[in-house]
Amino acid sequence: MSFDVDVTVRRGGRDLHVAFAAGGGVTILFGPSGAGKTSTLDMIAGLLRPAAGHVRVAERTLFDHAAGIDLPPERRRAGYVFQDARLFPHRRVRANLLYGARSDARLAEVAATLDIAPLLGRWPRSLSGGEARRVAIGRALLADPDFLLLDEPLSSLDADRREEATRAIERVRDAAGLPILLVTHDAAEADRLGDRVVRVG
Amino acid sequence: MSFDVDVTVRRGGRDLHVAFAAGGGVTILFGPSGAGKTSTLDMIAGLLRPAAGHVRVAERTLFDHAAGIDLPPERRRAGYVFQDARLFPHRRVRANLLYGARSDARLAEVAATLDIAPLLGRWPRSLSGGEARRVAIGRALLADPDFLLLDEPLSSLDADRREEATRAIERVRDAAGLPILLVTHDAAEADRLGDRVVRVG
Amino acid sequence: MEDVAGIVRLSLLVGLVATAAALPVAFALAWVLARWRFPGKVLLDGLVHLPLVVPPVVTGWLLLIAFAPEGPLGSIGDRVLFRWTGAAIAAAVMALPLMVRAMRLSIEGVDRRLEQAARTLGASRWRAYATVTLPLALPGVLAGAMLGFARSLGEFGATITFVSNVPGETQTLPLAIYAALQRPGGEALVWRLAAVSVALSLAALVASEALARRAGRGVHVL
Amino acid sequence: MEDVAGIVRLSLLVGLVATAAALPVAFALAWVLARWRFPGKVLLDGLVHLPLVVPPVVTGWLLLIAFAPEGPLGSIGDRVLFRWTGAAIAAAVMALPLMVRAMRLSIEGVDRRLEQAARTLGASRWRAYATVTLPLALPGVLAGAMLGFARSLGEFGATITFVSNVPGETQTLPLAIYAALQRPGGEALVWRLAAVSVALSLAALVASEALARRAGRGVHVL
Amino acid sequence: RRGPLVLAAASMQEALTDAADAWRAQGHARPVLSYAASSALARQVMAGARADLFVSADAEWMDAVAAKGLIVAGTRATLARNRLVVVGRVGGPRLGTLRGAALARVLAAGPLAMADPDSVPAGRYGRAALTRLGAWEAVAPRVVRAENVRAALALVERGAAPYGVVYATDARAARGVAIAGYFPATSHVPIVYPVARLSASDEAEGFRRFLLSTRGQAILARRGFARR
Ligand SMILES: Nc1ncnc2c1ncn2[C@@H]1O[C@H](COP(=O)(O)OP(=O)(O)OP(=O)(O)O)[C@@H](O)[C@H]1O
Ligand SMILES: Nc1ncnc2c1ncn2[C@@H]1O[C@H](COP(=O)(O)OP(=O)(O)OP(=O)(O)O)[C@@H](O)[C@H]1O
Ligand SMILES: [Mg+2]
Ligand SMILES: [Mg+2]
Repeated sequence: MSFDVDVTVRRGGRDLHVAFAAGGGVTILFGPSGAGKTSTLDMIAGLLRPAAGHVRVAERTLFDHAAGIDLPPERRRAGYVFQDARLFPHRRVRANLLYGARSDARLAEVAATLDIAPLLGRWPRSLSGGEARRVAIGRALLADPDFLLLDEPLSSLDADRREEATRAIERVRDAAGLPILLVTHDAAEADRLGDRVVRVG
Repeated sequence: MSFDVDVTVRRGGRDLHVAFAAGGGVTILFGPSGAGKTSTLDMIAGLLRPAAGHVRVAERTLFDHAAGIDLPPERRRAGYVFQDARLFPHRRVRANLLYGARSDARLAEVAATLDIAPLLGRWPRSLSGGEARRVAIGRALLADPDFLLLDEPLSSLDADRREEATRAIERVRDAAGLPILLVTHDAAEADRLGDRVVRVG
Repeated sequence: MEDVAGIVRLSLLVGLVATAAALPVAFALAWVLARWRFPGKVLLDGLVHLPLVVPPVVTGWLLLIAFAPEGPLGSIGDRVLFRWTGAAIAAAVMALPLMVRAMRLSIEGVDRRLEQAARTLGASRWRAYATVTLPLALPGVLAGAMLGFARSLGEFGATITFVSNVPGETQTLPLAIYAALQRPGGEALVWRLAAVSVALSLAALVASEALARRAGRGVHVL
Repeated sequence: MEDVAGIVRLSLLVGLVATAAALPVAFALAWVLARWRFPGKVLLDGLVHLPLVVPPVVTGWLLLIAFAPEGPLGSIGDRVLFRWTGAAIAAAVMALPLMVRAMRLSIEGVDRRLEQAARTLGASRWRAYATVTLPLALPGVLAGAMLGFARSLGEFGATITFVSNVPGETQTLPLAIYAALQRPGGEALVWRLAAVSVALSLAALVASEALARRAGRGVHVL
Repeated sequence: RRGPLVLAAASMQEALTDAADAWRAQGHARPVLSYAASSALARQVMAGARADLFVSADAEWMDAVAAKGLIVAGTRATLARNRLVVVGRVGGPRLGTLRGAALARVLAAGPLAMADPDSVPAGRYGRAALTRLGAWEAVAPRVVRAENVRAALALVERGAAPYGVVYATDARAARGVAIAGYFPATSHVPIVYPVARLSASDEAEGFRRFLLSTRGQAILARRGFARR
């Protein structure tokens, strides 16, 4: 199992319960706005503590309420592309990209794939919406993650950029064989990338 | 002419020039990431000052470099849905929605259309991405604008919500006859809503 | 002489009036310093910081010169010299730099894009300021008010130099404490008065923390 | 007696050492107060504010008691009493509340979701703190350092009570100004010394503004 | 070489600075002089801070230090005396030998600046004198208590108060202020500045003796102090 998730959390007055188990490749998390997709990713990444349940990714237990296991986020090794970009405003694009990287060996390659090479010297605040999004994708990819959590990573990208970013994600999926959990509202995107779909809400 | 725009601005070391004239209904602003779509909306809304050119909306001159006209944003009466939600974090959803409204007469109707009625008492920070986006749309609609500037308003919405929001926009277009400028990367959305497409970049 | 209740009442009066009077001035200064660019800004900034750097005695002395009969503000000197109003002026002047700094820090931290959003929704510059910037800077305003009040409660040097130590008029807690310290064996009274000072400021602190918590419920949104 | 250069050197030494020593303490306190919840937090907060509320003379006296041979810190009393080190201690204690407030305000303003982003990228709690929270709180740290330094330059009451007014050891600018004020006809020297104080703090202000501008280039991103 | 550390009342600043210069001119190390309020200095001594000589502005603080056994036996002596005066603005009326109701009427016409009569020595002497002259009760409500004599003098200098009660030594050098009248020596206990040695330092003892010598006394007299 790539993802073996069974979590409960209380959000805004009601209980959110999400449970699924999925094999390798790309798993699509699909569901209406407010269903709890982002909350689920947060729980897998270790940013939100479930009230009960467990989170296992690639046979590694990241959280287990019963067993008292709760790895801190930095030891979970998730490559998380947030729904908002969350770039570090005090670091230039280059430093943002390299924040979680062991070395800058793959910087040029990733920057070229995502078409952000000309932006390396810029401050995040001067980026357009789509540019910031691509930098956020690059930052997650460069951190050598064990798995990817992508929260609508392709929204606000035009068709060409979307195609390139999609290919970058496919390459990660195929080459490194990383488990990927992807949130999207776009059926075409889900069809093309997803190996299976999990419905939330 | 609904929109008569001819503006130049310097952004990140290069000059951005956008010029178009469009009749009533919905005009789609289409172009790759970083092309200058958001910058264009900012210039029309009065948040970014063009180096030269003019902005006329529904025969009203909002900006004219040569004539020295530059209306402040509050007198341009734009209903601007930003690419990021930009909700006021210190006001609950209800107060956010009513910020620009003359009265709360239409609050219930708009909230119902956008499916945000249950959220009225919430703080913005507790909203999901799609929820925040819908509140932002509602806030712009309730301000009684003379025209709408929509920067990817439907991204991060699921199909149902997207449908409802689309219908709300169509209703505004048809009933009040407001000129609308819409940025989207989604061809289907452009096809359905747009009366014409302007390419940027 | 040891009318502790009277001294406390006077200290509170002076502290509250000083804080209330300095608040709008401090806020205007903080705004100008945070959001405007103009030549001589550093000078204004320096002027605001002055009471912090110059020994309080000198500040008190300058106030005395200003309000003395022949000074530039001599015409209202009678309503100020040796009066609690003068003590409040001294406290306000000494508290001002602390208030400005805290407020300025918060104003600089407010996301200007939120002000822009307010403008597109029809708010004038001033309404946007009052309904967005100001409430979002509230933690700093509260911190500034708290700092200012605490500083006012502790103000000594400028006050005694400017308006002297008149029991019932200008003898606030620090002045009473100082007087007690001057007497061999005055320690017991010093402790009592100091304990009262501390209790007052703790109460103010708790109140301001509670307010700040209420005010800070929002902040940071997508 | 009027060795102005020597007085300035000493004041700078005392002010810089006091600020440098108080900085990490203030930052740790600010962090604890901004980010932790624990019983007795208000008490710690009150304790930090104490030197602001209690008259400086009392603070100086408490320091004197603490460092006196029979006091709790008596063992190092000899290295502190009547020495510049003691003046630095007094200045640091008096500056602490101002520094903590400014820093706390800035730390509270840092978006915690950015810290979370850092954690998912493999940063430990401490690394996230050092590489994200701290630099984003830098405006407050700088403002705090600036306030602390200015306050140190102006510190008088606690210093003279604690370590007396020893030329060349503890006679900083404010104490020299006090001495000059005590002499009939000493006004000319008072003006000169006050002008030097003001010039020093203006220079510090300009430096801190420049630093803050450099540090604040980012901030507020989508 | 550092000289002995002398803690001295702020009001003796100029006189003792002159004396220290003269002492150095004789080939000795110049004493290090720390001027502050007598109360602050006495507390420092009583806390155990190490100094060599203490000059207090009144007997009470010296008594307090002595009671703690911190004075070297046999070294306490009266260093100088002072007089109490009423000051007014230059060109103002002379008070002559006013006493009782007449004095009260003049002084109570406006704020009367003096050092705190409850705590600062000069203020205590002033209250005693005014009481003896039968004017205290009437003027007490108009008294403004300054931090020290110099601050009281500044209030008169600036016109904030028409009259002030200060030491003759302070009144002498002030600009814009003139002595309006002297208090009779019998109206208060003698104003004395006691000196005492606190350590075994020979240099301190030398300086102490120098201060008490004819030479030293002459230097103090030049600054307006009466001889002991
Ligand atoms: N801090 C919070 N406090 C209270 N309720 C919250 C909080 N955060 C999220 N919620 C609520 O929890 C629910 C799930 O939110 P979540 O962000 O996981 O939704 P989502 O599926 O990602 O939606 P979207 O597609 O709109 O991003 C929503 O109803 C949201 O309002
Ligand atoms: N403050 C700024 N300083 C410098 N360059 C900027 C600034 N803001 C935007 N830019 C640049 O201007 C260009 C246009 O940006 P804009 O936000 O208008 O693009 P956009 O068409 O909206 O893109 P997207 O679809 O990605 O949102 C981009 O290349 C961007 O990097
Ligand atoms: Mg979401
Ligand atoms: Mg854009």
